[in-house]
Amino acid sequence: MARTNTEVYRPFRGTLGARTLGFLALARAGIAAATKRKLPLVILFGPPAIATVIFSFVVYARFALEAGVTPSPLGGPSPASMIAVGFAKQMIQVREEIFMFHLAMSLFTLLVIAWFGAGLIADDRRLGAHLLYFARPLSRSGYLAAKFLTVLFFGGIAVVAPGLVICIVATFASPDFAFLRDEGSLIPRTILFGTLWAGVWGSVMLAISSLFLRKTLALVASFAFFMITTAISVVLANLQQDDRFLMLSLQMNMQRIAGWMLDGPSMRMHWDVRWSFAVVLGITAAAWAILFARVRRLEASA
Amino acid sequence: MPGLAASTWLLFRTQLSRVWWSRRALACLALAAATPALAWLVAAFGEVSGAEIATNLGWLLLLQVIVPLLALVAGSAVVTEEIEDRTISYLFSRPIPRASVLLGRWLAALLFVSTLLAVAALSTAFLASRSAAPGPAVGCGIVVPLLEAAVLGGAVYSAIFAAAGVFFRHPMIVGLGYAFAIEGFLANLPGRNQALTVQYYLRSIVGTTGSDAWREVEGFELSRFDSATSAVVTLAVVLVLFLAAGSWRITRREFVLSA
Amino acid sequence: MTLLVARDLARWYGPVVGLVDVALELEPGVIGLLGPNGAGKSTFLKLVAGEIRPSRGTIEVLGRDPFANRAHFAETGFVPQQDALYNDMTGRDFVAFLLRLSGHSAKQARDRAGQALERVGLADAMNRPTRGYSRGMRQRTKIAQAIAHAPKLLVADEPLAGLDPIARRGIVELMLELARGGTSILVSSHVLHEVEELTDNVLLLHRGRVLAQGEVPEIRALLSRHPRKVEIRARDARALARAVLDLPGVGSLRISADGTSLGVETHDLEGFLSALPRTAAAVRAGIRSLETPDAGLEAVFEYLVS
Amino acid sequence: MAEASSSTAEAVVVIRGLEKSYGSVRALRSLSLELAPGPTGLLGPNGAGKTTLIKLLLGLLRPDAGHATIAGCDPTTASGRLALRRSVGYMPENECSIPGLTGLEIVSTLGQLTGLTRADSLSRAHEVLDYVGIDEARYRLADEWSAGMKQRLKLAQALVHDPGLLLLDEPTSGLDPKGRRHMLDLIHDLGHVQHKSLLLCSHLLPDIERTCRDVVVLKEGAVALAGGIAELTRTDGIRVRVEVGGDRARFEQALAASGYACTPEVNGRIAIRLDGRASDADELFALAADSGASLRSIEEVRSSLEQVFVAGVANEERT
Repeated sequence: MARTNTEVYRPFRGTLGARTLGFLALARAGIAAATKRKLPLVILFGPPAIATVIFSFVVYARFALEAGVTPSPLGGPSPASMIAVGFAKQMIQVREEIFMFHLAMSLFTLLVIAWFGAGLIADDRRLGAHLLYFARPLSRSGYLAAKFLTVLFFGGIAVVAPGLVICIVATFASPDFAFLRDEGSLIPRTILFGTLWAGVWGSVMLAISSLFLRKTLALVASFAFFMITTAISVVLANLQQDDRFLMLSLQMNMQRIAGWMLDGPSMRMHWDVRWSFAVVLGITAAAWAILFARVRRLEASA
Repeated sequence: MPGLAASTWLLFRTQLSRVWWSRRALACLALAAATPALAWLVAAFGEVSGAEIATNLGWLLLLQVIVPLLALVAGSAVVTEEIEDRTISYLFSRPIPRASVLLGRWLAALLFVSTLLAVAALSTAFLASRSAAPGPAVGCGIVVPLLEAAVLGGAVYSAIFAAAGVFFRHPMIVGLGYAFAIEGFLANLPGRNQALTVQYYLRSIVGTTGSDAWREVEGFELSRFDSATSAVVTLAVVLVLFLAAGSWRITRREFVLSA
Repeated sequence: MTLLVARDLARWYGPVVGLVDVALELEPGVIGLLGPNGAGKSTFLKLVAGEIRPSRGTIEVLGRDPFANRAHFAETGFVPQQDALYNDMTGRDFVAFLLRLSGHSAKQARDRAGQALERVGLADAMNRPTRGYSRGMRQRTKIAQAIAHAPKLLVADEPLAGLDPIARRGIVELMLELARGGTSILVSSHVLHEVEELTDNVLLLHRGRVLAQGEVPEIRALLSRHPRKVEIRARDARALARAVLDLPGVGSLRISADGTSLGVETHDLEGFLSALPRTAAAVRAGIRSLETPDAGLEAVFEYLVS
Repeated sequence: MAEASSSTAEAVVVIRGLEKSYGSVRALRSLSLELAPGPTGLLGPNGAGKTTLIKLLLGLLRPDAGHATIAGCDPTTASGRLALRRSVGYMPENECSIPGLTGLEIVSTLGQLTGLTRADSLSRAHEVLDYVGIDEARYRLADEWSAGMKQRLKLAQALVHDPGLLLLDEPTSGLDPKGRRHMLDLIHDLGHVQHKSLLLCSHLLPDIERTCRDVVVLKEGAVALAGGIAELTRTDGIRVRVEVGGDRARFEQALAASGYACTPEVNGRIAIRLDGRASDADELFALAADSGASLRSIEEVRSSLEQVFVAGVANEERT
């Protein structure tokens, strides 16, 4: 029996579930949107990737020297590998080197999270996306959770991935996985620290993004926030000859926490790590307070 | 039809009353208040001498961070604000020379920035002088150069960023790049290329006219100093050059607003 | 003298074409600028207002090159398309400030600003900051600043957008009053019935080219390749169809499914209409209405654009 | 469009004594209203409270007093708010899109946010984009779309979860004639063929006349007028407006001679009162034939919605 299916509007036959995890779709969309433009990805993730590769080779060379085997670089002796071997000779302690590398990477994470986080709420407001979101069964906390997951995704990659890769390389390079036995706990601690670092700075960045209407303004504001807190903490510390003033800078606190979590040297910071945790959690709580207030206004103005 | 002077005066007077009541002004107030607040804190709770507070905070925080940032926030908006708010069509359909839009609004921003920075410099010095700790008094040798460098620095920086607003689409980012990346980098290089930074001339003014208290500030005595007058003259020339370039550009350029 | 002369005028925004080889001469009066989105209406108005420069060719308004020409700005009022005002200023201060920039003294500016705002119907709201204005009030403030200095030419980009019927009627009457007073008006819109209320003289743009220019009926007459349509609703359309078939110029007949309406296409509209009364009187088919739907601007626009 | 205007089916939206003010401005003044299923137009001058009403219905704003139920849910409770947004489609007034996503991704993401599974929302996105007439452009970033296409995208995202009730705020703003006609055809199809209930908020009266069956006129936050469009625009006696060609003077004398009451109009046309004498204009044709005149157009005189609107809104203050 012939059938025609020419009706222009086809009613929806599927079911409309009460999916509480609907906001994950918003997070996925956020990540998809951010990865569309390739250039920023290359600029922001290129250098850390290269640094990770080189540093992994150095760790490999270090363990090879310890085991008395002369390291054989994959593509035959090249100037780069000679330098790496030379450097490996002066390395004191693998774990400490990993810590220092980790710190260098976490500074780079600031930039990554600032770039991806700045536009998340600012561009939504400028382009009126909140009109579309809040006409949906999406609660304010759902919206914020999705935005936070997006920035955590990029921050996490930037800070956790390098540390993990190097730990894995160290594990395989160390003689019969000695690294895993002695320093095995370093891997979970790296992941934990990376997530904390991305979470804290991600929250601050989102709060700044919700205060401005344009991505560029949010970027400048985040730079100013970072610049001024660091400058103030350094000036006060020098003036008062008291390094506890370094606690005013978020980034110094994170280094202190890193020192404690990854058993690294704690340079000029000798205060009790609980203080750093207090400051960091305080700043994160303030960021989330700003976020909830701004999103409440965003929903009403939808 | 109003000439350059008349229309510049008109825009200056109107903008003057508006520049104080915007969110941007709020940000500037917060920036300006940072240094004096710190000076009060350290004077009240620290055991550091007033002169040391004034010179350290004055140089390391006020002149190197607050002056460029405040001038950036206020200066880069001189023309960009009208473009982003898309109200520039009203001004550019009036029988006035377009340069008066840049000059008139810049003068208002200049008065705003100079007032804030002058108050910041004076209050920092005053609050620092109340410190109980022994040490040299916060005399004119500290206050005058700080005031002069802060106001002159604010003026030059705001002119540079106002001109950037006419040349570039994102003057804030370009300004930030210049003030903190380029100047920061060049300032540390030995030799003549320090002369390309505004900071060098501010340091010359403070270095030659200030009292010895300034010398103890960490990293202050690095470079060779020009004389104070040649520094001031150079800054004045830089200011005029940037404003002239901005005026020429704003007259020639078409401002096509996105729909 | 002629209002505007454009010779081989073109304007690009990078690869995007705004206008391409526009050649026309406009006489003073009210001219409606029409065209689909992206047809180049705003580009043309910005060229006339002197906000942008042509990429090629020349344009002369009131005998002058408009770009950044101060003499031109003194005699022209421009209502921009974007909904942007100085939100912290009151309506009166805003218009007065712009009048000062047009060379009026402080007192003169304040008085003329008050008059202009009254003419657009903002007498009571003029002393409140424009932040609290509704969309229609903001639109009328923009018009007030453009007419306050009594320009010879008013260039308006979508002035009626967002206005409710009462506000729109007020502005249309104001523009007609200005036109009677000798001000030439160049107004763009893409809501055709708004333009029809204002003027019959239109300039049709499409994809950056001038499709047609002049009075609507004349343009329609030029479109000879399109036969004229006549829609007749009657009690017995079929009987009327039989009688009408051999009237002059009849090309095709179309009877609606329910048999109550007859569509006729004829190449000789005048002949058909003058012969119709005798036939209709004879047939007595119970005619209730008769229309020539394609005489209006909408149909002319449709023929030209499709 | 002579269907029964408000069938006995229970009302889609019930509003009782709704109050809302922003500081000194009273946006809604104890508004009471019942919307029957089917397409209803919401009319009113700028600042009459239209957008405020829509936001209250969506639960984006809390009313100062009074209550409303929409699609059976109460927008003031959190659970009611989430439930109603699943069965209501909202097309916002100002331009909006999600930064950095293609049209298809926007509609499917919003579908998932409403509760569709990933597969359902993707296939549904294609269906609604086909319906609103967006073809290959759906794979391009929505930021680069023209104003007209963004307007169609807004309608598509409102339809993705096939809601029973649609809230359309100024759907034709920014559209050119062709885009406008296409949008009105879609809305007409949704209202009359798909039998969706919709609240169309607009200041362009021809849009409402073209797509809606009932109309509600708001003035300063209260209902000035409400009812079926057909009833509101019906005139009492049958009057026709005629445009005369050829020998107009003789035709007017013939009219007067045969006792027709006629009044000349501004654009050269004549309004003739027929009532009682005939139900059609054949007689006029006879008179025209005898007096050598031709009738270029005959239209039944109905007070257009514009007159109803002006009368409804401006009955006290001077127009």
